[in-house]
Amino acid sequence: MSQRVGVVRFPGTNCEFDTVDAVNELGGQAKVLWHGDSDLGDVDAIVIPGGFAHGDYLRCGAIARFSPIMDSIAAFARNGGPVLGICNGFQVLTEAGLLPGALQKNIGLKFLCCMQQIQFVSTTNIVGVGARVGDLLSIPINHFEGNYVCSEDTLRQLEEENRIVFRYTDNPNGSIGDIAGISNEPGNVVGMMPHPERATSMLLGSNDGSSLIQSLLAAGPIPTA
Amino acid sequence: MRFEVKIEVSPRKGIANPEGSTIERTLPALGFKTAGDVRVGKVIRLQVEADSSAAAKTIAQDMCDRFLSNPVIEDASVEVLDT
Amino acid sequence: MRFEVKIEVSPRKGIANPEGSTIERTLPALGFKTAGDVRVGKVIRLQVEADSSAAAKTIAQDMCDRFLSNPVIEDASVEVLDT
Amino acid sequence: MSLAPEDASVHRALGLSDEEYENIHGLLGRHPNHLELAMYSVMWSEHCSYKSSKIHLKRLPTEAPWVLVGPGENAGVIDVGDGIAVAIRIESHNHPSAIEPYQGAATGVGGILRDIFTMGARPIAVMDPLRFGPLDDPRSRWIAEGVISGVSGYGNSVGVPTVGGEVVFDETYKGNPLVNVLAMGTLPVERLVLGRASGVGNLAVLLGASTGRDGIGGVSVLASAGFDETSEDADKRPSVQVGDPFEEKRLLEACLELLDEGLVIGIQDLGGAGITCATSETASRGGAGMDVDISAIHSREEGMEPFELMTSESQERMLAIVEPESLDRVLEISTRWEIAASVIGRVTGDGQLRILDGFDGNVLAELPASTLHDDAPEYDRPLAPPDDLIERRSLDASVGPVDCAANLLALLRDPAWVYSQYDHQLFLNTVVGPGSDGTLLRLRDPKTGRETGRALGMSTDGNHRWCHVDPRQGTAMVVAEAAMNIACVGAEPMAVVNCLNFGNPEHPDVMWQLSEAVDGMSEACTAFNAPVVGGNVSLYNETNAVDIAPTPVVGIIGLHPELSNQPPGITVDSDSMIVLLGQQPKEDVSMAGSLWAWEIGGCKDGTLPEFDLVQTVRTAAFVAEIVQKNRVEAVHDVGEGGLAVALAEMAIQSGIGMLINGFDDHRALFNESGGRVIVALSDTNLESFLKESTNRGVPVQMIGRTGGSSLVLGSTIDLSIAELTSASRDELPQALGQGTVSG
Ligand SMILES: Nc1ncnc2c1ncn2[C@@H]1O[C@H](COP(=O)(O)OP(=O)(O)O)[C@@H](O)[C@H]1O
Ligand SMILES: [Mg+2]
Repeated sequence: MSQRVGVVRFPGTNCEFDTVDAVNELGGQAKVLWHGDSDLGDVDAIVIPGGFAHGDYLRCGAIARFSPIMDSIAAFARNGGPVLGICNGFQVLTEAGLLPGALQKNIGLKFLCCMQQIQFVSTTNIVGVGARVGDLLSIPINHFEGNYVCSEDTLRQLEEENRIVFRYTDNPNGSIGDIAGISNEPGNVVGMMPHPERATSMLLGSNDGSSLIQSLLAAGPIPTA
Repeated sequence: MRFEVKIEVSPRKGIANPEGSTIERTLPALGFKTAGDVRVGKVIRLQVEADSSAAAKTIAQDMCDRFLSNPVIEDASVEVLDT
Repeated sequence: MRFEVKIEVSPRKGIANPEGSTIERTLPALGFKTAGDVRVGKVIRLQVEADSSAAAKTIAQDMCDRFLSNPVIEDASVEVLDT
Repeated sequence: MSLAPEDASVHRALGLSDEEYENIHGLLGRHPNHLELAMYSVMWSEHCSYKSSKIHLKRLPTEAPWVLVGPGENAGVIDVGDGIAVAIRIESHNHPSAIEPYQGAATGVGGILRDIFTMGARPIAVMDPLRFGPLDDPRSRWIAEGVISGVSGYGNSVGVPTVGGEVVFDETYKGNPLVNVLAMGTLPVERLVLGRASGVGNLAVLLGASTGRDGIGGVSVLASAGFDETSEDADKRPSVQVGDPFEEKRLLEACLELLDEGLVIGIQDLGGAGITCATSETASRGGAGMDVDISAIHSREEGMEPFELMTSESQERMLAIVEPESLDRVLEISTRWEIAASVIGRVTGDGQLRILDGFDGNVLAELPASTLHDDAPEYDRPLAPPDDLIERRSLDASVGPVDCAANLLALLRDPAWVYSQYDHQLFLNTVVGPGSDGTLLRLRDPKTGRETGRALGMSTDGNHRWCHVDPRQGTAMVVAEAAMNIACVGAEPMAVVNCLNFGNPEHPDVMWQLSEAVDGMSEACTAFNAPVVGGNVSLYNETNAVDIAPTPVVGIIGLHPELSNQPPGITVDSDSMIVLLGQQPKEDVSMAGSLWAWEIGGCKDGTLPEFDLVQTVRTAAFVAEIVQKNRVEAVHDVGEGGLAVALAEMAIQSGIGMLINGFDDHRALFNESGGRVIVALSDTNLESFLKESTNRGVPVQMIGRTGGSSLVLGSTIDLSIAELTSASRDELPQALGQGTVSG
């Protein structure tokens, strides 16, 4: 169980309180962690939320990865601690080398904010608890740089190791292999472009994101090799 | 001494370059029928304090490798300009 | 003939360059205490079909003024590379 | 200090008239020096002083028990209950956007957000009513694409959702686009702060970006000069400002933290006229004076002149008035957010604004702070209706190449390509986002985040066609349209903000338009009991001496009292009845001012259709109520393009066809008679609904049924949903999504 969730706040992050609300609403206890602190405190899981850390200048996540908190998060992840990067958080995780590949500008060169359908490809990770491969979810995307790229070797490896977590059913941004989210090998670090915290209430149009956050709350540390 | 350094960061060959391809797709519609093979990169200019031009280059190269470019998708070249 | 053209678009002097200043603020934390005055621009490389190098330059300059840059805030330099 | 007697050319070059110069001379009792003159010139510009419009704006209704702050402050504030206040403001950034569309729009968003957090509110929504030249004009496409990217680039990054707006293309805006931006924020009522400096010895701290040569003289140059193609835009180049949303985001968070900790006495954003405006306004509002140390201003460039520092419009800066004891904590918070902070001023008791080179250094300027705005000139400019008004009004706007099906396809335009570039969901409040009528946002307690079970409805509306034909009735209809849009999401109007975009005020017919528009707005706002709590006036919107069509834009905000589920929206189910509410026009209804008349018929004049404001208020109240009570399956008001366009939009969004009886000619299909709403409901509820509507004094008519895959409208239109969809969805991405050139 990962009830206590640390939600990281960089200057320029903007989805931190939405993420906190969603986690609390679903029974967790979220607290905001400042990027300049290196102490994670007593948390069972980390979410790096969406936004524009450091303005997304240079490259998305390029400056954020040097924040003091990132070393602690890397150590936490090495010990199997659950780490979820959403949107900008996914970009930060790739820049920090916790996930492979990179996120480039959308193929249409426009920011995109809309509901998107994604499909579970792998459930052996921290967002897949209780899900089945093939499950379809409607979750909003909200990004300019969501076009996942990696080398062919990496892509093959992701496929072989069953680390593609979600694919888009209708690719909005040009991502290689329609990839919407991936994990590290043990499955305790996941990065995804869609925003599950924006899909936690029918009043706002969808609650398909709730199960992903509940999964995070249910997932304990995953043993790493 | 202060040296002016120019770093050019360009999309790696073989990696899609959405900006370049969009410009390329767009040009004919805008009346530029004769252009192609567009690649868009970044150029970063900065001042470095160092003892020699070679030292300035080493510093800039290090900056580039660790921070200014992402080798997964980008190539970078570093040049120390005459002052 | 095909010419390779390189266009560099940079923020005009005196105009704020938020990306450059943000990078500049970050450098000391990475251990680069000696660098400053960072400006970030764009570099665009493309092929132009033209009768002469001068004609290629004219085409690229036009592209640059009307499409690739806004002279109100950016300076652009066009260079036809040897081939 | 050295006071050079002025030679006439300097004040004129700064945009001050001889009379205004004499005025300054009188106020000071001596000749002003150059710096003083520069300060008066920016503060007495049209943009800052509203000198041509003030006299008319006084006629707007501005009061209601729930209005906490009316026009005159940085933003209007209303009390929405539960201890929550809402701050709202709209502004134009028309002229900057004509030169550098991306940055013009970006800095427009930045500026309006600062107006909101200045009041102590966290901005939670932006809306962007946009108007451009025609899509077949390359430069207009370039401007449109740049502006939309600028709103997207800045708004998304600064982290405030853009939840609605408008996008209009018309010949009248060729060369002079209208980029208006509205922002809204919420705050605990007790945290309301006003931009005033009081307490002798208190400090003025300049927060945020460093001051560069951005927009030097921009206020006078950009706001009071029209653009003609002959004059080289290059002259205006140095005036362009570049926005930094990341700086703004840090500034916003830092300021909200300062306010949370009660560290500021007053706070003021720096907009037009920069430090001159912020220091003089805070001082004079607080009945105080201020000493300003120009050498303490953190600047971006070396060697900036005092007048440059004092009038620079560099973005992302705020001025906070703090007690000396609080300074350390203020600096600590600034450091944490990586925000530069410099003590640039001290509050004094003598009402003078003194500009010094070092607090103990030379006096560079000294003037009574209040004279910069209280004594700004106020003009009652000559006004007169156009000479040919009677002739124009006698024209018949219903003639033209009638082909109803083709006309409908030509009039459809889905703005989704625009708003899908905007984060419209951040903060998890967006119950109804862009794409229907009004926007509906959950109202949550700004302190605790707790839901109140209520929601805010918002809409922005303008209509230059109606206002060209008749600025008075046209403006009243615009307000009514806005009110109807929020009624469609269940909200009842509480307040209005407005942006008056007009041509050259030195033209008597433009002043007449403005005056008429103010009267029309007053009538409608009074009828809807929605006072005007703020606004902005943008004049000199002209190209080659041709004024734009009068374009008052309103933003409306209202409350949905009990939100339990999503409002019905504009999508219908299959096999439902379609009912039209509101006064139905006669068969020979005027087409004047309609989209059809302008785009298809080519006639821009005539007399507007009759408009019954009282009936419209009644219909809007009824619509809000049936939406709140979930009595209908779908609801959509009839606006631009008339009934045919409204029905087509519903069919497209639902992917379901309709069979509508009657409406056999283009007048019936495309007239824009106001105050009408389409609803869909099931057979079983029909009887009682018709009865109730009639009892409530709302005319009602059953017009058809949903189903199938075509829109069949009377005897003239039978179009497949697929055809309608591509006509509507493809236009903007094809015109703007493929790259644009500056002309
Ligand atoms: N520039 C824009 N930015 C954001 N939303 C927009 C923009 N233009 C239009 N929209 C949205 O699209 C929908 C339809 O707009 P419009 O046709 O102007 O509505 P109406 O006629 O009901 O006033 C509205 O929800 C509006 O907020
Ligand atoms: Mg509407």
